[in-house]
Amino acid sequence: MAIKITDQPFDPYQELQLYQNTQLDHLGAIGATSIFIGTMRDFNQGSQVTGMSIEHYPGMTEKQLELCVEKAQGLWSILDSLIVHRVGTITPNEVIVLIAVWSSHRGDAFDATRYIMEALKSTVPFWKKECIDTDAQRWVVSNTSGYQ
Amino acid sequence: MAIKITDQPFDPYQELQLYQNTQLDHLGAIGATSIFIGTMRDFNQGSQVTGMSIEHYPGMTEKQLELCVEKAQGLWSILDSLIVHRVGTITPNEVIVLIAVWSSHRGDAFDATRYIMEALKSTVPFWKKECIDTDAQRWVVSNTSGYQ
Amino acid sequence: MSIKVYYFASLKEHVGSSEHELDFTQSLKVKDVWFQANAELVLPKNTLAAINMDYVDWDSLVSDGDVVAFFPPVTGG
Amino acid sequence: MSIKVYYFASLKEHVGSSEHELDFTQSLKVKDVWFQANAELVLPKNTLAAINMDYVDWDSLVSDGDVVAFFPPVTGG
Repeated sequence: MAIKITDQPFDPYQELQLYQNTQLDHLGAIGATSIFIGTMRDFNQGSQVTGMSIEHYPGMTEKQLELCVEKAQGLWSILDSLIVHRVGTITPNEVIVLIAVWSSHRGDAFDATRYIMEALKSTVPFWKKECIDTDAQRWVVSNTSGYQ
Repeated sequence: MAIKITDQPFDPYQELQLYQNTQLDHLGAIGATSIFIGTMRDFNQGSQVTGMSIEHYPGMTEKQLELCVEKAQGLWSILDSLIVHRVGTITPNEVIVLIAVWSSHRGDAFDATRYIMEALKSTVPFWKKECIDTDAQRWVVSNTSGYQ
Repeated sequence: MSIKVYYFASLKEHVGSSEHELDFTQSLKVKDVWFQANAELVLPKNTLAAINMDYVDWDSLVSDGDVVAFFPPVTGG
Repeated sequence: MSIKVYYFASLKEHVGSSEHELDFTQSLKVKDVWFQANAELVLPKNTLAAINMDYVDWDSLVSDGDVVAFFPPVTGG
């Protein structure tokens, strides 16, 4: 299990390769890997977005991410997991968040990945501020639910 | 959209990087990527499994995979997708299937990836034959549902 | 008129062959194809059938030049 | 007794500061922390509160040395 906050752009596939090659346990037991990658779009709520900065609460962010994973572990059978989240200045097409869950069975992997993503969105102290095309900045005021 | 059947081992992260770098459209519109990777375990239904061979029906396999993607496109808003599936001889820890769906919103990406995986498991003509620890071989007779 | 008949996976082993050529003169349903090609063989439960790579039910009619396939439930992914 | 008070994101801009030090002599609830530290400021709707990095409700009591944080709804991911 690993949790990483970074202010540097990252390639999610390279992160996954690295993690899988050096840290992943339970190799022969893994039948399913579910991965979610959240990327910065160039539009949001009707405006062209040219950049974004993400603020977080160091310490509490990690603590709440661990809590998300623990809760998922209580609900599904998870062999391993990886979360990477960007902070600082971000430009469109860059990755904001990577969540990976390894499990024996696909149902657990799918459910846990989605649960962690929703829990992250609603409980982990990150805040986005968008730079919109008028040169203005605006805080994103709320996250929407991913379960429709 | 791409569909690929291969008899060679592949690194799913390299496939994703390659596809994303050379083929992916709609870059600025993508907010969510959902990925599923199915890997061969070293056990199944109580037996140690030492290897596996996957047979398919060339032509019908591709046709039915395309149908899975088309149905998902009719149900959710999908920007792009990639499916890679192994055939031939496989050893534990090797990847059997990779499914990736790119979308603007995470709900669509999650739902479509899972749908395509379930549709693949129930409709696409692949058949697994396992080599178990007693040196015997056995056909896998049915797939289980991934929606519990 | 003639069709090709393919068998896959455990059904190929059951039949002992991966394909048959079948000639016919009158209207033929998919289920008749099985029994004409494999007169003495039990049709295993859950066997699936396709014509020209589309799933069909057992009462579908085959046409000259069709490719009919029989196979067990799929187990990919 | 004293506590640290942190503000994040839009709330930091609203307060005009990222942290306060607050001294107190008698039992104090989280909601009192806000009003003692920011007497003249409206408390924005939906503001969240944490003590020592755990979410708490507004009636939770603070203790000497605690770190209290106020911030708007989170928008990560």
